[in-house]
Amino acid sequence: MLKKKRKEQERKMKDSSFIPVLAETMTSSLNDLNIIQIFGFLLGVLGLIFFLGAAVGMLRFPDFYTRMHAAGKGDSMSTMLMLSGLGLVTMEDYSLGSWLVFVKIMGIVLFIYLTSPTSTHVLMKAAFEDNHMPLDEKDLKKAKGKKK
Amino acid sequence: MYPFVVFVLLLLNWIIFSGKFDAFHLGLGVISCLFVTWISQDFLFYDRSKGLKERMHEAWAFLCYIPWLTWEVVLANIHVLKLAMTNKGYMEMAPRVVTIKTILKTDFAKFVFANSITLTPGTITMLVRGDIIHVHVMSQFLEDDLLSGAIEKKVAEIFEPGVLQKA
Amino acid sequence: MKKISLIPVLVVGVLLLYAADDFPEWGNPTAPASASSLSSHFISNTGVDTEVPNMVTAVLADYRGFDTMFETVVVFIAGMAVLAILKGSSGPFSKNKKYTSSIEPDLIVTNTVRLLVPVIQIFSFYVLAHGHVSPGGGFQGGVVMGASFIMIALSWDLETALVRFPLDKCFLVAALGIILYGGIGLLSMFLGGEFLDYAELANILPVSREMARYHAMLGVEIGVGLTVTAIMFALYANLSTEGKLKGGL
Amino acid sequence: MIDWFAMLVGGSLFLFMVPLLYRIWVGPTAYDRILAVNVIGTKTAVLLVVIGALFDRVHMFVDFAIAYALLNFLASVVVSRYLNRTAAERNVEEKTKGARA
Repeated sequence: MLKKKRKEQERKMKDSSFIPVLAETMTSSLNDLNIIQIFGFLLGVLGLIFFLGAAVGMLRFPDFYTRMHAAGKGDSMSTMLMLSGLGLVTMEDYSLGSWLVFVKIMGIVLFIYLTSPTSTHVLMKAAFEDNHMPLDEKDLKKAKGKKK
Repeated sequence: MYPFVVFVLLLLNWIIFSGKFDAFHLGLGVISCLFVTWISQDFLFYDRSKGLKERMHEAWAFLCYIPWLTWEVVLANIHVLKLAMTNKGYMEMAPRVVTIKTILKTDFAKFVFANSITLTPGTITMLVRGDIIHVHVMSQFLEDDLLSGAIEKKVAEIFEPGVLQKA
Repeated sequence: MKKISLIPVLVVGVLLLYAADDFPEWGNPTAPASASSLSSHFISNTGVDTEVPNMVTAVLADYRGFDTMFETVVVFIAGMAVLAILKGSSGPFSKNKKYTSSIEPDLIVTNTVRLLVPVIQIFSFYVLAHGHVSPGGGFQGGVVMGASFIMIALSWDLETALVRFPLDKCFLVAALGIILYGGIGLLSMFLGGEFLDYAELANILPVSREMARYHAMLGVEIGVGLTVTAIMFALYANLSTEGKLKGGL
Repeated sequence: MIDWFAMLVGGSLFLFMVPLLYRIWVGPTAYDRILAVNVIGTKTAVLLVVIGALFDRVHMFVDFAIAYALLNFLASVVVSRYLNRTAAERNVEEKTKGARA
């Protein structure tokens, strides 16, 4: 019983102070940002925008092959941007250790640069050999007409 | 000579992974790099007839190729974003399959070429059979762009300068 | 049916999210898990006893050495059982499959795998060797190493992978891993301690008793890694082809 | 600074995964589903780095992210290979049936 009460109190305190604290930290941290971190922040937001594009494309495009374009490109690009942004932002001191972590994150980026087109190609090949023919222009126009 | 190159590259890889520079961990790294070189060094550098100088030149050209490719990737994503987000772009979409014949001979050059096609705007490699490549393309404009062969020329410059002179 | 299955998923999801609120904070000293006498013993004594920074590895390979050893044996027995059932089987499992098709290896996948496999193998060794300082160890490193061989089998075919790692060698390596683990235990017994009491190894190694435990734990992890690698690959090779070792997935 | 940036990226990632979940749920063909799963898997690697940034242990979580990206690639190769094989077998079967008829 007592424990529950304490917990509720804690939660109330958290709720009441969360947003002002967040705002405070935002304003105070914006002052002592260095240029590399701002750059990383921008990269991360850009990656989010591209990922939004990929997600919307996955939803909107008419057939598997066109969805593949959205997924294969938007996905790899946004991953690369977000990872490099996070790598730049989390680099606090510029010691050898933090540089190594940054290089490792860039290693993941390289890994995705290599594997993402490959898995895209593999999936597409599998679908093609499974006699799923891609839509051509006529079918597409029909599908568009239906939507209207 | 090639096993030694593989060993040095793997050791560099280990140092990036490990981040520890004391003798114990470096010794473990040397042992495991020797082991990996022993069991799977024939995966890297498939074509062993090329000399070291040629390889260095190739690696440098490839490093110069990466920024150009990255720029193409950015363009690809802006293109997809346009198609997905705006109605006009959606209407322009006209997917088709295009067949092209490459002048590239070696497997690795074909691999780099196919993956570059996949990464650049609106085109994905579907099948590679011999020197015939089937590509899925999003619109007429992109097809013209693909058939002009800019990427192929770039890849040929890196890996097979001889082929380009003949053609 | 599909829509009905959504209901329990949603209910369980909401319950889990609701329960997640009651979790203790990361590293909270008053949380029930870290308040018990056992964990406080480990927390205060691991650094003194073994000089291993990662407490989980110390608990796994030293304080609970028996447990981990027989876990490895269980993995080995699983591999043996699959081999015993599937070896030379040609009857009931494969009867309904009249056609075997061969898929030619894809150029793009094989070239990607060519570039990836050495890097993955180095990564697995890194995971294995840094089990003391960061999360990792024998089981994880072994799985990544086994995945690299499975990757070869997937991109060419099973025969290519079996040339690199033949099945009889597979079981030799798996047995070697267990022998290494048990051998370190027996060695420490012969040197005057108990079974798996690594501190006695300081008599033959030029290091202190704590560092002897550190090094012995690495040896034990290597044993686990060898067994897991070999059994992973053997399981894949046997299960994907129903014991025929031809074609593969 | 790092905290709220990580929260922003992680939260938005979760939010944008909802359309992909819809694609897994509806997806007319099996390939659509695999594609969406593959995209979510790639994003999970990013999410792991985000969690690492939140807990101040990026050097540790980066290793998980590498392992996860590797397994994700392996999964897509396995699934497409399997589907490829079943399709090839079906084709052979149909051909032999046609020959008999």
